[in-house]
Amino acid sequence: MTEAMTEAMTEAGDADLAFEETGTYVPDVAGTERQIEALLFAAAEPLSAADLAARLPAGSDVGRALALLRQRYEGRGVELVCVADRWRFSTAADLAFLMTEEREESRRLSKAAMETLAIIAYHQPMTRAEIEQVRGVGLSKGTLDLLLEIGWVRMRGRRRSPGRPVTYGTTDAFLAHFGLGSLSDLPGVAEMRVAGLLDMNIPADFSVPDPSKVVGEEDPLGEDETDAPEFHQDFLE
Amino acid sequence: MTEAMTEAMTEAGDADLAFEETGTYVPDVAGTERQIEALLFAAAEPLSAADLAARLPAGSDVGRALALLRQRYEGRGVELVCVADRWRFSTAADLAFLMTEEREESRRLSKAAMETLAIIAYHQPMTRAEIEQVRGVGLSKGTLDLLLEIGWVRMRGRRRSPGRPVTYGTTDAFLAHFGLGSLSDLPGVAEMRVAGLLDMNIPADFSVPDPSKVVGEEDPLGEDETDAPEFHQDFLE
Amino acid sequence: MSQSWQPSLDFEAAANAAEDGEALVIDVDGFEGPLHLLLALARTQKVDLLKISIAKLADQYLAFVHQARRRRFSLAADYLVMAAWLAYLKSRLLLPKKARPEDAAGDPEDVAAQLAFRLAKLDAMRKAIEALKARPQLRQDVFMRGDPQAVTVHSTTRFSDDLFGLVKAYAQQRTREAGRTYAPTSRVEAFPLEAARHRLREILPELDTWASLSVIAPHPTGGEGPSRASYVASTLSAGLEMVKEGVLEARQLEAFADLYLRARPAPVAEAAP
Repeated sequence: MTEAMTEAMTEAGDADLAFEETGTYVPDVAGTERQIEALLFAAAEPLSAADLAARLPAGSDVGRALALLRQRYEGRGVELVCVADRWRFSTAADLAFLMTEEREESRRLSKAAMETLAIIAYHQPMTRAEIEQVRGVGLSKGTLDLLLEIGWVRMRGRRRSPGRPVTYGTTDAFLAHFGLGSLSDLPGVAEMRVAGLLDMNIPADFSVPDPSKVVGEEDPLGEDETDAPEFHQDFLE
Repeated sequence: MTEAMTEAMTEAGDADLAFEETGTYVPDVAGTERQIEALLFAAAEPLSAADLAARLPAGSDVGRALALLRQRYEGRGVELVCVADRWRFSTAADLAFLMTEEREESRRLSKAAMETLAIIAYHQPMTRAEIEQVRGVGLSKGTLDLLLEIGWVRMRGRRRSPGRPVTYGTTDAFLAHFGLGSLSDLPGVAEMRVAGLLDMNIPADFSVPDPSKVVGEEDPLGEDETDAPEFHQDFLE
Repeated sequence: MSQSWQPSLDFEAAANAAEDGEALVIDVDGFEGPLHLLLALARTQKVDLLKISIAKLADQYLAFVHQARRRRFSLAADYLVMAAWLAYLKSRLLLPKKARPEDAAGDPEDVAAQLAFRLAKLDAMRKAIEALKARPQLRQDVFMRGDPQAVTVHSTTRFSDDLFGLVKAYAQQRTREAGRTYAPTSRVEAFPLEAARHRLREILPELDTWASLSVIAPHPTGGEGPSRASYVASTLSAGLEMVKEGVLEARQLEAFADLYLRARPAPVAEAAP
């Protein structure tokens, strides 16, 4: 337990205003922590720091109070998590086995739908044609429809390219479902980006093996990929 | 802070079974406390000690864990209370002032309103009679009123045709709500097909108008016409 | 050609694809498309996807497609085109580099690198799926407050409709409308006055209290039959006739207000026993 936390706990329940040297009243952080705890517990939906600030006395240090609160609930049966930039209490994942009565019938996505979802999540914004390009196979009618219907995918806008195709992206509901704070929390996204795997075309510095190896046995890949044709066009369309 | 509570907290997260002298495995009280915390949090209604016991591993000391849990939450923003022999979390009474906040109520348009809005968006400027013609059913008075009231639809002008009926169009607020840069960003036939919204068996000549191109002749509205819905139109057309 | 790879193939995908039930899935032992099959083959080599031997991969792919074809006559064109492509690519890679002018297909090594890149990309997405699935999911592994506290609501309405809903509503209604317009039975019909009269007489016993004309007049069923306007007009005409006959009463509170109809109460003499 940290020093700050112990201190906060002994002060818990003391929501009085502290008188600071400046002469202005500033809500004390232990009181703010308590108030945030109550607000988040009572809320039906996750709340952003801005939502909280709007409902708390002016001058409340929401950021610090949230940090303290998160620490306080660490390892408890209920935990404070931040998803899609919003804060919520939710039960600890390791206690899932107890929750049989609360569990909803899970919507089992097809492999195609799951793949489409992942491609959109990691590459967004993505057009339908781009999704098909990554999968190497056409997207059946129901797949995108289903993801839109569930509310995990949304139409984002239009690509500034010929035909101005609609682009798709994921929603906050998607982040909330998988407990992600933001898109940068997608598992492995940083590594994939560094490796160039989230580019649509093979990156110029894409690591390719030495072409001087035995042709036909080991990888005979070339070094400059600048004008490599789009392979998918040869068999997809 | 009591001795028992401190002890419970250091053990928090440790849900292992303790081996007692009797030779049977007994769930440890800190683990039980954590489990009860999660169960009460996630439950749709207050739970009795018996309810809890039924959902916890056999041998869990529900009574002692509840006592510890109650102590832990004492003075916090959320408290564990027992009403009519059932346990639940509720926010501290002194924080009630926080709970009387305004909340945005999320609403959805009725199907009729959504269809009317969509037709106006794609076909504007549209008169009431024209909307009814496209929908194939009459338009109830409230539908247009609601759309005007939300501010997504406005009276645009008057058609140069007998009776000079009022024409309707969408507003900037409409564009903003649906995340559209301009009317030309409304998805066209190709995107509807792509999103699986159009069947295979639609007529070959099915088309969607480009709402950014105004068709049909209209005059601007008179000075004091802008905020008076045309009730008499309901009967004339 | 080596056959040793085959028993180790992961056929779990077959079961997964079958449950999809999607009409357009090209199902060759559960591999949705050539890329998926190539990826599965490349994985069995247990090597870095960037260092796979395209030549070996081509052999395996061809063998698989050959096998699958024996069992399933109609094999998707995609698979065959890819097979031809790989065979071609392999031949190009095996031939010594010559000063042959580049053709439209480009440098085979570039194309092979492109293929390796695409497989690595698809594989990364596969791993992403597993990683996502492994995360605690809401309402299955973690739970929000089951009983959110009643907050005194000063409600401000926010509409949650989105663009998809809007476009969907439009497409649905236009599709419906298109069907209606193109239905050969669709023609303009009027509700005959006789029929309106007959109907009104039939429901006369039920009209013992004031009822609005808009409620009494029949509603059009589906896309056929007379329009609503015709129903209302004919019912009104028939009603006025019956008012004249003395069996109905009509009433309107003000101009343009709803019109109400009611059966005229029977004379007391007739009602008495």
